[in-house]
Amino acid sequence: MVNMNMVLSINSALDIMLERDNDMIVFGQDIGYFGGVFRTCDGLQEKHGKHRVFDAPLAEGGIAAMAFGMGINGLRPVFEIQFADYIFPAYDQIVNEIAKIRHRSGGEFTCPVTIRTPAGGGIKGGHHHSQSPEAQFTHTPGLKVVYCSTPYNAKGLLISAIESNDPVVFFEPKRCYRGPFYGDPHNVPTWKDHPEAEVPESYYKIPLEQARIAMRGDACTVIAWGAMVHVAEQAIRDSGVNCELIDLQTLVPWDRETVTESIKKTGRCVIVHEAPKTSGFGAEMVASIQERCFYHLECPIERVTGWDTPFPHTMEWDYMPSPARIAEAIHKTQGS
Amino acid sequence: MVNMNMVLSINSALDIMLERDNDMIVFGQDIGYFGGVFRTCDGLQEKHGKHRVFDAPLAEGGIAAMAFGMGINGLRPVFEIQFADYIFPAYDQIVNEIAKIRHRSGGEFTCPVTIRTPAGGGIKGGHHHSQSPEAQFTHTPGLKVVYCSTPYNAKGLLISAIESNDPVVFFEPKRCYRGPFYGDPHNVPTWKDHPEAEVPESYYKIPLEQARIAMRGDACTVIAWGAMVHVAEQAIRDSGVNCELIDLQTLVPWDRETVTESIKKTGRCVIVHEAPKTSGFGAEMVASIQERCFYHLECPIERVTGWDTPFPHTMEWDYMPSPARIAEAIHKTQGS
Amino acid sequence: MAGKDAADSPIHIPSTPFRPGDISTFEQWTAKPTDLSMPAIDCSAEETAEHAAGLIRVLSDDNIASGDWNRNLSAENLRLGLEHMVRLRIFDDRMMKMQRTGKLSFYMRSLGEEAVAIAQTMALENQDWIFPSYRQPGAQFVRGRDMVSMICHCIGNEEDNVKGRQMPVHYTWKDGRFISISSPVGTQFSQSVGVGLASQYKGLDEVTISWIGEGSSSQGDYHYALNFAGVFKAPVILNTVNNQWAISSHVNVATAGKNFAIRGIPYDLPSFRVDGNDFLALYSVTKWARERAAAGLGATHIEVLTYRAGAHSSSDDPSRYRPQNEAQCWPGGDPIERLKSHLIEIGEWSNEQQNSLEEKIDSEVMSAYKEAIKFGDLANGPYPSSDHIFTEVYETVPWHLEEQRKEMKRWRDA
Amino acid sequence: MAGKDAADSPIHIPSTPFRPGDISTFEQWTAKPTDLSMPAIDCSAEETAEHAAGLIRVLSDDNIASGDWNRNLSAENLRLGLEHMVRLRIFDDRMMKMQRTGKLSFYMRSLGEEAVAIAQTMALENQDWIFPSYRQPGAQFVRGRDMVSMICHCIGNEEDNVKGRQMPVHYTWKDGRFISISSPVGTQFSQSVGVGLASQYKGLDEVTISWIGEGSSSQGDYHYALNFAGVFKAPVILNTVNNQWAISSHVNVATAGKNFAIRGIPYDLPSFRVDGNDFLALYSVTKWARERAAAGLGATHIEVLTYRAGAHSSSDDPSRYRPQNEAQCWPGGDPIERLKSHLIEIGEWSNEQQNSLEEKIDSEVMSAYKEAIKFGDLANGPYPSSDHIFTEVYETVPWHLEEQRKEMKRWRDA
Ligand SMILES: Cc1ncc(C[n+]2csc(CCOP(=O)(O)OP(=O)(O)O)c2C)c(N)n1
Ligand SMILES: Cc1ncc(C[n+]2csc(CCOP(=O)(O)OP(=O)(O)O)c2C)c(N)n1
Ligand SMILES: [Mg+2]
Ligand SMILES: [Mg+2]
Repeated sequence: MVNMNMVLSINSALDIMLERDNDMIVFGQDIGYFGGVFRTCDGLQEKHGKHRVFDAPLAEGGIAAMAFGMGINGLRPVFEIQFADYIFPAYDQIVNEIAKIRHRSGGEFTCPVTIRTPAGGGIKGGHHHSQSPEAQFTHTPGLKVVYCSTPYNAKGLLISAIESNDPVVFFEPKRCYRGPFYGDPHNVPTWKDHPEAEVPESYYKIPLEQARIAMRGDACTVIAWGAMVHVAEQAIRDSGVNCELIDLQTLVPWDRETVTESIKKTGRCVIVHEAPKTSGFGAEMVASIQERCFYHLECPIERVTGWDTPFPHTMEWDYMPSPARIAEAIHKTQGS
Repeated sequence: MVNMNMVLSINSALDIMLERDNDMIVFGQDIGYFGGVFRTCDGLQEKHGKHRVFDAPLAEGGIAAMAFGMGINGLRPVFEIQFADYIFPAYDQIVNEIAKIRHRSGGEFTCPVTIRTPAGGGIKGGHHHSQSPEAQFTHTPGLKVVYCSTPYNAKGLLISAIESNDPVVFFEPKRCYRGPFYGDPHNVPTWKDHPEAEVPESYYKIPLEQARIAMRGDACTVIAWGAMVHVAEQAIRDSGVNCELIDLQTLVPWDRETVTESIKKTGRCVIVHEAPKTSGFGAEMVASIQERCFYHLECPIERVTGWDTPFPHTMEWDYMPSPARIAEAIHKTQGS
Repeated sequence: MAGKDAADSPIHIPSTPFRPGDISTFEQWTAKPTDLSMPAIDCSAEETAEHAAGLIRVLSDDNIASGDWNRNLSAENLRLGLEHMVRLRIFDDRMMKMQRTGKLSFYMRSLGEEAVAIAQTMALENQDWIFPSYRQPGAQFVRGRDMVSMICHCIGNEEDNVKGRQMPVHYTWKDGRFISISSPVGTQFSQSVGVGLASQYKGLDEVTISWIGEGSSSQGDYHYALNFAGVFKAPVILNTVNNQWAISSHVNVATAGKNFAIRGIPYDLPSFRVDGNDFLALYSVTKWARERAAAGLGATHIEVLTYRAGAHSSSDDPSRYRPQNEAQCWPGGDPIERLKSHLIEIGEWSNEQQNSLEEKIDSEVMSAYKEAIKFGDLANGPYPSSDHIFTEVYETVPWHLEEQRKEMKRWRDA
Repeated sequence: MAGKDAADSPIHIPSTPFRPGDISTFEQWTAKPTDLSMPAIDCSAEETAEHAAGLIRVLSDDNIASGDWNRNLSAENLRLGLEHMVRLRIFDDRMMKMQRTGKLSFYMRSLGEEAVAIAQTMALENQDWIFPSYRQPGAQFVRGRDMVSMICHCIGNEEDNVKGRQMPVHYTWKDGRFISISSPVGTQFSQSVGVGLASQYKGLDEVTISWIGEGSSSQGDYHYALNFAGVFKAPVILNTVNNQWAISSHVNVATAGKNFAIRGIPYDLPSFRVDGNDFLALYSVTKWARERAAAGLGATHIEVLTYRAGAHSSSDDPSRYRPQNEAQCWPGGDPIERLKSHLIEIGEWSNEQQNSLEEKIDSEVMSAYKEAIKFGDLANGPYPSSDHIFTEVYETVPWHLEEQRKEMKRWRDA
């Protein structure tokens, strides 16, 4: 185990998998010589060769299409979309093509692609460097959707994603690349000394169906993913309520047992995400939970989310869910 | 009032608006000389001129981009995407550009575009002529999302959409163009004699914020949109339960009063849509309703939806919500 | 505002020269088989400028083969090509009849364009990958696909290898290296670059061929394909099939340029414009491109100039938007007639042989048809099990799909 | 597997000729101002083949103006152009310093490319629409935008007309007909065709100009722009700014073709390749394109050949991926130096005048800066009211946003 930030643990996952699987190939904008604008691919080209790790033209749609072709012809492509906001030019290739090829071909062709992309706000990125578009992929059958939150789960989940024979959209909370983020822009710690930053240097996996219980408690279940896991942790601490914090990790397919068992125990639930509220993945969680645990629920499930607006620039701290907003929602579930 | 099918009522809306507003312009694939593959634009080019109604190159992304440019420079473009499944190459232009331009420019530029697209299954269209991707637009602030269901509301809603200074994604249930569809593929009536096919020949509007109460009742609230409104109607009749049927019509922003009042009355709710269950707009309805009406709910809100799979071809009747499935969900809410 | 015509139009709307009631007069082709030489396979893109601007033909107007591009194919091969084309046409006719009688939900013919996929596939090696649009199903005949299985797919019955999931004509056949067809137009074109690069990455002597319609060439995927193919020197053959129409939209809506071939050169792709109803020319140019790709020299772009002689699909009635007998005015004629005449011309075929070939194939198709409907037709089933809705969405069925499958089953079996 | 280099690579990966530690040797330009004539504005696309393959210059290597494209601009105009370029450079420097001291979140300079937007905008009429990418903010100076308001936008303070919603450099200025800049690269290029068509539809004498980076030209939007502009003969001027780099990616990753200009011809667009550091050439070609568009003859495609002399943005350190002094090796030199030398050469300027111009602008920028930060800087605020998060999402605030606004306010005011 060594202490790694999330950039390094992702780099390590890619490195290990490039080493283990000759059919794996990594490409994207600026990820070759330069190692990517967030440095997650640093050193990989030099180590594994230009034909394994290379820059692609600035066309997300073309990149996804190339990955599709490589995937159905036996390679295992991993491509990066530089910011999740820029995944939309590739949306057709992802939702109509990559997601459906196994099904549409009667299983003759499969496309084991991993799509890595830094997502979420908190870096003063404004409209187009801040979005968290996970929900827009969870509605597409055939895709698995993962959102990591710590150096440890980033590596373990990414290795599973790469090994998955299903296409995976893998969101990385860019706000947490170099430190957990507890919702206070004026106090930004690094991953140093964080237990979830103790990462094995070698290969390990976290299954793409498992949530992580980040804090145990029985008064309220808080469900979050990505950067919001840490903000929720802070909120729980601030609230003084004995909450169970579930880091969902994989959104499709999500971990039914962990979630429903927790709700059955607590009878109360708060869901937190950065993306806009309307039709965010929080909506699906609410809908599923009330289907499965209706008679255990003591009060409405609360959603604490980004607003239904584009992501702002200077006022981003009034946009993103804060520990205070989350704590209030927690208190609300306690009837206070 | 004359009897019109939905093709004709949509055609009438376009015709009237072309007449009233010189800045309106209609384009899309095959909609010019030919009048569109579903004939909704029939005769419009001949009547209003080639510069008002014309064919566009086969590039949904380019079409949306052109509409954006025309919109911000004072025109009122209405474009057709031949099948909703083909809207995804334009997804970036719609969700990152058209949706955000008013906000991003501080209100300097606005884009009053209407995007018409035939959606939904029931025509043996398989994966790529059957999808109902409304949810994928409801998550994008800046867009209004409409789903018509009858000749009468198609025309009234479309006129409002065209007049709206906000961009509107307007879904038309292609299964219902020529008749309501009650879920029985072997018995397909036309719109003849249907009260909702009695359509004024002249201008009228239905506000983009109003649901329609299609049936009144107090035992259970059934919420549906598009073709599912008629399937739900059949299911309600079959069920013998005194349901209130709400045709949502506009999904963003949806009609809070009508929905919450109904639920407060019935305490029970079933939501029906064709799109896959996970992260469908039904999830948002469930989440919103339990937020607003939790203490009125007597039982879990049921969702009857398409499965979380691509849309199939020969087995499509095992995919789409049937009257029987909906009726069972209604009975379930009655504790039976 | 009403009644404005093009003359008053403040903006330029591309014109369609002929509409119902008009008589189409395509400019006569002056191109001759001897006009254009065959460049070396390692030529530069620029060296093909004339080939892209001109028109490569091997068969002259009176169906004599000549010129640099004539590869003196054996009569046996030519007869085989003719046979495949006739098979495709008869097959298409039968399927269309099935559609008209409710046995299929939908159909699309290759009428008038039979040479395209057939000549081009014959110019390839068996290990090469075929990544078609819906207008190149004929490649399957060249690779020997069982006709019964093709019909079963179109019906979507129990024996459909797509398991009833996609519309007719969306074939997939991995053994024949024929990649699953998708409805969203153009996507295969950009994807084919990845297929080719994967073969090359694995060090295999495999080339990938793909096609896009001239209408569909307006998609971003067209640009991605040409550009990525150029940048990565991918072993692919990229064909733009210019058959003059995209449903009701004339080629003038697709480009202001009248020529698609020349678009390839700025991407550093050698580019050729070929008479798409000339079996020999198509074969020859494709062979050239295959050799170049196999030698590691990268991709080739080909414009296949042809005419969509039939309706767009079974849902379409072209008499509403173009002159009824426009196909007869097409200067490229009919690809089957031309190859047949050529074979007769060189003494290797006769009208009698043609008649008995057609009869043979007729009964071949009929018996395949009868065999196929045994497994179910669309009107009467049996259909593939609706369990197939839930399988192969993922490698294994996740819990939520398993729940839904059980739910579906309860209803189906009720 | 480890340590493979390009030589072993089974697939072709485009090479980048020079990396840190190398000395860049751009091939010397042999193009002379007198090489290429100016075609008539109603010429065909094909008639510009040489202009697209060559390089249009007006200023020679020793900064004398000559040739067919020399429009004998008045010294006054030239001095104005010089002044705008100097203004932009000094402005950029100040903003970069603000970024470094935390007063802005981010910044992007136009260093080395100042001539592009400035010369081209000066060649337009005031009613023409400017639809820039983030590398053409200089157009605003030409149209006389108040510098304080530009800085306030970059800070995102209370006076930002974008109301704190977008990152710095995402200017919008409707009065100056300068259209809101978007981060997703390339989108403006295809959109600009619609802007131009709308002007034409309304019968107005307005032309639209847009730019795309050579890296971004790989997007589908590039193809849409060229194709739609051709098909609808839109009054637009479409510029591909080839500044050699897209962040760390060399132009070889963007195309195998080395020349972007020639791509326009197959779309039926007259196409020109211009020395982008030659103010006079840029001005002249743009003027030509404006005249053509205004005459209803349609769009022009221009490749602007230049070099991104600065970092991609304030987040970027180019010394990690390219030779440190590559800009000095660029044969096009520096656009400001070149125009200055030309003016001196013709006796219309002096080094002293240059110095006092720089001083004047320095203090102009400084006082604008001081004025702007009065309205708040990023570190200390005040920021625009966060109510602006909820307004102008729609024309009127719908109920769900009103609910959320109240919720936000409760927190903000708590
Ligand atoms: C992305 C997308 N948009 C629209 C369609 C509907 N559509 C199917 S075929 C077609 C015309 C294609 O014309 P062309 O590319 O010329 O091919 P051809 O039919 O002539 O072979 C259209 C518009 C589609 N299938 N996919
Ligand atoms: C759709 C999209 N993908 C990726 C990015 C990230 N990005 C911003 S600028 C840039 C490079 C653009 O290079 P080029 O087009 O050559 O313009 P230049 O910066 O040289 O002016 C990239 C990759 C983006 N902004 N938008
Ligand atoms: Mg065509
Ligand atoms: Mg560049």
